[in-house]
Amino acid sequence: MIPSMELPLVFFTLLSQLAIGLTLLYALRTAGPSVQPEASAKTQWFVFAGILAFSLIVSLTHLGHPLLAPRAVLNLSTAWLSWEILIFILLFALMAATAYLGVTRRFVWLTAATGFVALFVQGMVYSPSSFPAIHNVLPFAFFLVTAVILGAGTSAWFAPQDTQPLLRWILVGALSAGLLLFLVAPCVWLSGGIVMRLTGLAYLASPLYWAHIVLGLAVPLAVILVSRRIPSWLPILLLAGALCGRVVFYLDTIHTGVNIGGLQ
Amino acid sequence: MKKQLGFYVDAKRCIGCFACAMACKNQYHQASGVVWRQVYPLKEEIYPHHERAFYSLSCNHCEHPVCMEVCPASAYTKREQDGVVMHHQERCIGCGNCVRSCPYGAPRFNPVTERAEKCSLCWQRLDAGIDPACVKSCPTNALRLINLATFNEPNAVQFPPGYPHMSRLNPSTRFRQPELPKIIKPEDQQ
Amino acid sequence: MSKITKQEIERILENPVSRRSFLGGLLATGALVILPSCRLLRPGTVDTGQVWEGGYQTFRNACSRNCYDTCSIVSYVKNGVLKFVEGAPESSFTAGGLCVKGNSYVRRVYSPDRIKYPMEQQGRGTGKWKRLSWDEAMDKIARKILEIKARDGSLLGLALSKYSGSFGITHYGVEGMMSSLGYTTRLVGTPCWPAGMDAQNFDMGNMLCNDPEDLPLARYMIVWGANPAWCSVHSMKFLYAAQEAGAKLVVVDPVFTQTAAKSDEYVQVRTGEDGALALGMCRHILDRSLYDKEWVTAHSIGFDEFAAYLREHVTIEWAAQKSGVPASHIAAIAEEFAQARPATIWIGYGMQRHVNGGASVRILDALVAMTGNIGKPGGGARYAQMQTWGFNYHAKNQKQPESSKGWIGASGPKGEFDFSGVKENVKYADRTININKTAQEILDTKDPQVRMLWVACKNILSQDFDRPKMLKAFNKLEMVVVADQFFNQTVEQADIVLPVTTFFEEWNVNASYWHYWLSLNEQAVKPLHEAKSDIEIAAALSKRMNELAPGSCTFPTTVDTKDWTAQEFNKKELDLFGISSWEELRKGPVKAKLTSSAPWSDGVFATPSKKYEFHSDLCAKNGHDALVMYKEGRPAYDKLRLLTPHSKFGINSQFQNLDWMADFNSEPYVYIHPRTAALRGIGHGDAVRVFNKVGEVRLAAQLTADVPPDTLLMYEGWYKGLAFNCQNLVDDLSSDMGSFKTGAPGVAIHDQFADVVRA
Amino acid sequence: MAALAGKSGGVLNIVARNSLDCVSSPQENTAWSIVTSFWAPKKIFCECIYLGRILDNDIILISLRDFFAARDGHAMAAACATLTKAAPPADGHPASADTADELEYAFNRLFVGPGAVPAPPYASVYLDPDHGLMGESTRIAAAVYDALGVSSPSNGSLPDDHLALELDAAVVFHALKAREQSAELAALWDYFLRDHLMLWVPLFVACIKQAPDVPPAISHVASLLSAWLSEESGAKPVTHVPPCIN
Repeated sequence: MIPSMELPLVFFTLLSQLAIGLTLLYALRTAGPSVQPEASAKTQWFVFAGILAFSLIVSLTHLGHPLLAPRAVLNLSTAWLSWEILIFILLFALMAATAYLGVTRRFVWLTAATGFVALFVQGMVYSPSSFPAIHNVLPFAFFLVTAVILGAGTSAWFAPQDTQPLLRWILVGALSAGLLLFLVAPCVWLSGGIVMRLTGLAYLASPLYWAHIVLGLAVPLAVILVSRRIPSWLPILLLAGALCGRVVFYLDTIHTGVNIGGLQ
Repeated sequence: MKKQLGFYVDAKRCIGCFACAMACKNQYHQASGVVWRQVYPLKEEIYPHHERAFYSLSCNHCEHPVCMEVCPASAYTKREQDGVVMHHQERCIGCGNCVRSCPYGAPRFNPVTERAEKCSLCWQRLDAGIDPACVKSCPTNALRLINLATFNEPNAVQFPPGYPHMSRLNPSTRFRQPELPKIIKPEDQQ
Repeated sequence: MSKITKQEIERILENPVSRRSFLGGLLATGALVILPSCRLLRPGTVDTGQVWEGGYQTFRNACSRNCYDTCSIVSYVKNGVLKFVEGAPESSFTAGGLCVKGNSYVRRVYSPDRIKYPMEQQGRGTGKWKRLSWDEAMDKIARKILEIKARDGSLLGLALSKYSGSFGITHYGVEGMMSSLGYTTRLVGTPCWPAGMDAQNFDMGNMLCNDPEDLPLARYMIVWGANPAWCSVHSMKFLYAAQEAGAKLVVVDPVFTQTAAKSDEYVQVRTGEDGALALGMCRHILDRSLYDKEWVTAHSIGFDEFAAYLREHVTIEWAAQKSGVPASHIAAIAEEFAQARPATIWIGYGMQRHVNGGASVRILDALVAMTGNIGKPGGGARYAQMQTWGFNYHAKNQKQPESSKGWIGASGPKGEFDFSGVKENVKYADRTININKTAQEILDTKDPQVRMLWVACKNILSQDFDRPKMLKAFNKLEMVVVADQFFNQTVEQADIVLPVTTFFEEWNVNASYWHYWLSLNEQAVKPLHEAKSDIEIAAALSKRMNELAPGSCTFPTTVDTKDWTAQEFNKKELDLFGISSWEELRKGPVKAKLTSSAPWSDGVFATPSKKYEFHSDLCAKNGHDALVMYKEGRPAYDKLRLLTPHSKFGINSQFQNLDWMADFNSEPYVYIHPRTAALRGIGHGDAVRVFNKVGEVRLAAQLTADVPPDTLLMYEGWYKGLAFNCQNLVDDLSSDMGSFKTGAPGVAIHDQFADVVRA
Repeated sequence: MAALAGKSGGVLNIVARNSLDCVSSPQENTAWSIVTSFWAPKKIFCECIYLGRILDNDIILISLRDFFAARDGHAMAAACATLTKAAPPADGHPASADTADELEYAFNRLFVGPGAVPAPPYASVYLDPDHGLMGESTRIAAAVYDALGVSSPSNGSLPDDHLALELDAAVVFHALKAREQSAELAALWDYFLRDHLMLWVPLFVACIKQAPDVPPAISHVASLLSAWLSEESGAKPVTHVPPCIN
């Protein structure tokens, strides 16, 4: 990874996953057959679209030549990255349309589904063979769990009271899944090849990784188990933890090129 | 089999003198810090002496290049006539996806032009009928240009230890393993 | 005013740098730049720089570094700018490829760090430099020379320190300049190879080595204390050819070098005890009477005395105990060596940089001689040769002004390239002092003391020994003039620095002291900035000297490097290479026409006895043992031995300062055996301090079993921006031989000791 | 520089030079202010000099050329003096505080040598990816001079893209533009300014600002150089400052 180029990507992935998480949570909240769209649905969806738009702009600053960005969709035949850009633009369009044309059930579920697929495509972009530790479904799993955690957490700010318990359960589930996932992954890597083991060791030795585990996952889980509702300051903690986790994901995942000349 | 050019890295003859790596700089004057051909010392778990055996590696001109696969702007092409994988500067948007995705670290990011760039097997020299700069400069003939269609060196290896094993890409580089001498040391220094 | 046409602007723009059309694309117009420029909006970009375009102008060049391989170069020029270099395909030794240093030459010519103009420092080491024109610089130097002449009555107060920074033959014009001024003080001798040179001259009457291209004929090769994989990369292919033809390659070296990794058998000998190991082999060969009786009786003298010495003083157990090599292996190697026909030993220069260096080389010569391998293609005691250096030295042989006074008394040869021999009955001569003790000599020399020092083709403060003492010596000097290309540690302490040309910017000719090829050096590009070649500097100085004091300098006041190169050739040299005129060298390098690839093939030697001399009276006359015998090494003055050999990334203090080289080798290390490091709590990569009675060096450590447990190893070199200098640890103790042929004894570079602790 | 040939001290052998002599005397400049860097602690963004009034004469340009073409302390001090008179630094520090010698030592340490210089005054060091001399940008500069009908007096020993030569070319451009409006000339000037000078001079100025202990006189000259550049291109000066080359 080239550190100087990665910061914009950290923010792009986090913010886009936040936006997708919010749409997923909105869909889950209003999933019930008799549930009417929430009062502030329109403004919510404008906010979701705004977050996604901002994340796309930030991703432009990662490019060496932003003005050539339109070329990024030319290689749909083989490049997941081209699909990622296409599907995120489509997602933004759907979010904006939903917000603009009215938050109908059909639109909500279509956007949520597109968001889910977007997470999968994004996961595939980040699992090249040059990073053995994440040359699998883990990036998608990381992104999905992060999206749900951030989505559920931040939804608590504006979701109606009657849906708070549902949010709380979803957040408990997501946090426990996240805790399990982020703790187990490095340990599994320790038993893999040299480069995979180096990645595991790098994660476990990184303070940011432990900040993500403790502040981003464990403490929030404990808090909402004890206080039976999601305190308003909790989403800040979740966002900060996710940020630390994502920086570790970019900087401490070891590339095979680093160990050429050594056993792989 | 179709003509596919590649490098034969003879680690038995290679003395790690870096002449090939500097010959590439001598030919293309890359920005400081940007290295297209690097000479990697083998770690002691593979060759038991510190920095005494090497692999000289640049782009492997794979059969299924991952750089060509993942580049969103289709800035890479693979030449029909000899399988050279080329990068086209003007199409590159500087996203670094190829630099990230190539397991051999062949594409490098040029901070001055903010684009990726890599070894292009000196295709201009090939078209003019002369050897690539690195191959011509090797003093022990340890780095040779081969055509996989007609290459049949018996003790050649595609994935030696210390070289990422990526059979899906099918890199065109072939290797010969380094060898060890008989060593006679004073008793107290075994 | 010329009418600017559209085509002219297009011609300007349609160059590889900016492919976009001038008036077209959004990127091209300047509109972009008007917007507040930030990370998003980029001004026009540049291509990846140079690509191979064809249509180059080519020139013949010769690498002028102090190196076995002395490559013939083909340089590719476009629009008067050097674009890239390659090896000359016509030479079977260079074989079309240069080394990592040769391939970085373009960077030396066009580096922004290059010294551009003559400059004067207001106070040595202050970093306050003023620019001078060439006239002003020559004026200041000329006035100082005349002032010295007036004060001392002679120019012995002016000293020259010059050695192998640039080996082109016309560079001997610097010595010529000194002679044209009068009798001066010369720092003579050489740190490189003097002990071995004397030894071979005592044994065989001259230092001649087999043509390295006959190595494939050898059946058994010992590379003894040499590391061609780093210091003669072009010889390796011949060693490989011999191995492929079934020969066995043995490397004897205290360190497991890169050459050792390519050998069939590596023998680790204790540093400085090579003589003991070789004597053990001689004794075993004698006992098994595997030596070549006919050759020894027909072509050598003193063998019986040597045999008696062996029986009396040498046993294989003694040799094993001294050298650390198990007795069984000494016997095995000795037998294999004696029975293989032909067998050869490549005697390295590192091996003779000891207080017993000369004696050790004589023992190795004896080992090759007693097995009848001298004068055999594929055999021989290979050290070096100077057969191909038979130039006129026209640039060097200048006459002193009539009334010059100088040194009274005999003065020996001024270095190995001074073929003028010992002059006895001459009224005046130059004063010679030992270049390997430059600091001590400057401090000690009196009536007259050394007042002014001219440094050319040399980097004293990186390469000469005992750096702290050298700085004291510099303080005693009234003026230091340095001619160089880069701001190295000697230029830092100079009063006046003069910019010199690279060999691409001057005519010259060059031969090697190892292989038998001759290469011409054409001027490929015009000198950049205000650089001048050494002989142009001499001409400029002479012009000013004669303006101030007519007749005070006999050097011609105008010089053309092409013409002076042509004047270096004589019929004997042209015949040796089988060419009728030097112009033929413009078509490519040529190889000497040797009757046999092995010198002494006729069994007639250049010694007084015309035979190989195990017993050499000439050797005794020069203060050494007449007979080949063991000589004790230097007793340790600190805990660990310290070796400072050459790095593959530089030649002495050159090349490592270039950023291209730093991309592959960015910092120096000290290499320590893991056990030794563990005792001192030193881990891999830790910052350490290496220190001894001379001084100290701070750098990072690397742990490796390539070095023996009792040895520290750091490679010499000058890194841009780093204070690293291994001469802070090496004292100037002399080696045993060297005065006979080079005018001063060598130096025991590898007989140093030090200790290391965590920094 | 090599012999600074040229009839009227200009760096280039200007074929048609007479038009330059009619340079009007420098009018008095009304107040102009220095906008200090936005983040006081962060030295990355150098001061940006935003000119209250467009400097309408060439005296600044000629003095800048003379300064960078100077070979000794006195010529440097003289050029500095005219520059300070023509555009006094706002914070009023006495620009000529250091002696001619001090100025010369600093000038040589920054731009000439003999050591490694932090701010080499050659375009190719900043434009060509390998930061060497005599690169592609040198060829462009030579081509532009060629199109103007002028040539450097140093016949190749002084790289054509040296700052002094390029500033002198700017003087030539101004002279030619004053005499006749031709589209090609404007196009050539536009190219030389935007795709050459504007690309490397800001980086050169940034290297000066980042170099250790730069005397005030030289940093003032550097600021004037970037001010002149931005005034020429009518843009806010380039504030994006990449890390220095050396």
